Amino acid sequence: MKQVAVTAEPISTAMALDPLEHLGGGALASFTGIARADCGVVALELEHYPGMTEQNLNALVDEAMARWTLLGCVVIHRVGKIAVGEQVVVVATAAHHRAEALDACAFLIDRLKTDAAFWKKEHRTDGSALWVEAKSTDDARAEKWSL
Amino acid sequence: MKQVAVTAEPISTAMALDPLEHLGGGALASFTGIARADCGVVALELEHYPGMTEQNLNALVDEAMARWTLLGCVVIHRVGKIAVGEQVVVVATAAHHRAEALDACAFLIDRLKTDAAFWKKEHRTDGSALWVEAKSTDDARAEKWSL
Amino acid sequence: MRFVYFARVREAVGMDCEERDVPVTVHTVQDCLDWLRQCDGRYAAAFAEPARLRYALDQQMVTADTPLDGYGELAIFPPVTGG
Amino acid sequence: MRFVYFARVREAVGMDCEERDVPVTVHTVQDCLDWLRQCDGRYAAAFAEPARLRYALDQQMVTADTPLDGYGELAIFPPVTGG
Repeated sequence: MKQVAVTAEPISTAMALDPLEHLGGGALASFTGIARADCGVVALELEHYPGMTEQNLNALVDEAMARWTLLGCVVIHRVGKIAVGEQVVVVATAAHHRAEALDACAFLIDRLKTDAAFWKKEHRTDGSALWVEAKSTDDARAEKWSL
Repeated sequence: MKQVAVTAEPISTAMALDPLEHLGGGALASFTGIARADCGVVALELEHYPGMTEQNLNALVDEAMARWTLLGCVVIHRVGKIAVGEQVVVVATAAHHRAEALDACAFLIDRLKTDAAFWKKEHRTDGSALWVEAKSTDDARAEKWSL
Repeated sequence: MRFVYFARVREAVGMDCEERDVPVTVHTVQDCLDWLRQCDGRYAAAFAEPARLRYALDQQMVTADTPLDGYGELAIFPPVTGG
Repeated sequence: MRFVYFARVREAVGMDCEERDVPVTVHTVQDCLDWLRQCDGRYAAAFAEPARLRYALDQQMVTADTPLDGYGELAIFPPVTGG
């Protein structure tokens, strides 16, 4: 079971976990990214490349399912304006055993950060807005998963 | 924020994630253990050592909060008779950044398996019931977290 | 001393817990096990495989050579299998 | 050729996308960047730091030395920052 979605509507961890709960697996893992109020940030704006982004996410899910024995993977990413405290991304995995579910979940969010066509802008209390720069720590974490 | 609970009532991932969602962190991670229908298992029976079990879980949460910068940890473990498909344990963590939330979540479930006073019995379709033996793979995974 | 048993050990002993006066010759957890084994065949069966036993004194995990001094409750159980 | 721009590059160029006939002297992604830079100062500003640019041809990530042959859409954008 796999599901990938890019949506401008609010998302929730439950949207990713619910379809995985009754696949017969003994282990579910989830990761949820939330817009943080760093340094006066009041909202994020997420842009994506329609078509390519979904391909990127599907490729990541396929890679996870090839590397680990999984019963299911769900990746849901929100786009558009996202207020602080709202969810930006949810990743969830189901497996028979916990190692697979936990590792695949970490892999999916680490690699999504470097491999999927999304761009993030931070809107601040003073009215300014700045594109977020890619982080070398994200590259390092994604690199850990190379075979 | 920390919360540890041992309960005979049904549990859900949401019970662990909900109190962590609005702490201002950018990252939530969760792990959910579900009773699996392995080899004719129809239900699990979870026994615990009241008082000691809660101490074990609190000690694990304290260790996680000392090792990683976390905004919150929740561990909820069900006891008593648990039907196949129902949730046995839920662990959730909140942090500013994803590495902390993901690592602490994996640490908590790995160490819970070897350090918390729970015992699991499998009830099968043929009416038989067998205590589950401790697994050396669980010891190995818990060992990975020693400093 | 209060003795508490869990899981397979509880079922083999046939009870959750019991209060017993411990003889003066019994100093450690190991001495307790040896003494109980001689009291009744059920203990001998329950404690047959020491490699598959764990112990707690007043809810703290201990090894078999730990003295009982000052403790009120000895728990005997198999390795844990939660989660 | 259809050109699409995202994020900081889109804002600097001043549009999401455009259709342009590419001169016969333009063979690779790099040639495209050089040609566009000469067309208008907005492109020169948008493409000022090649280390902070990424490219996709028909939605597949490519390097700057990739030939355009057979592709219909070139996307130019900064390194991704989702999640």
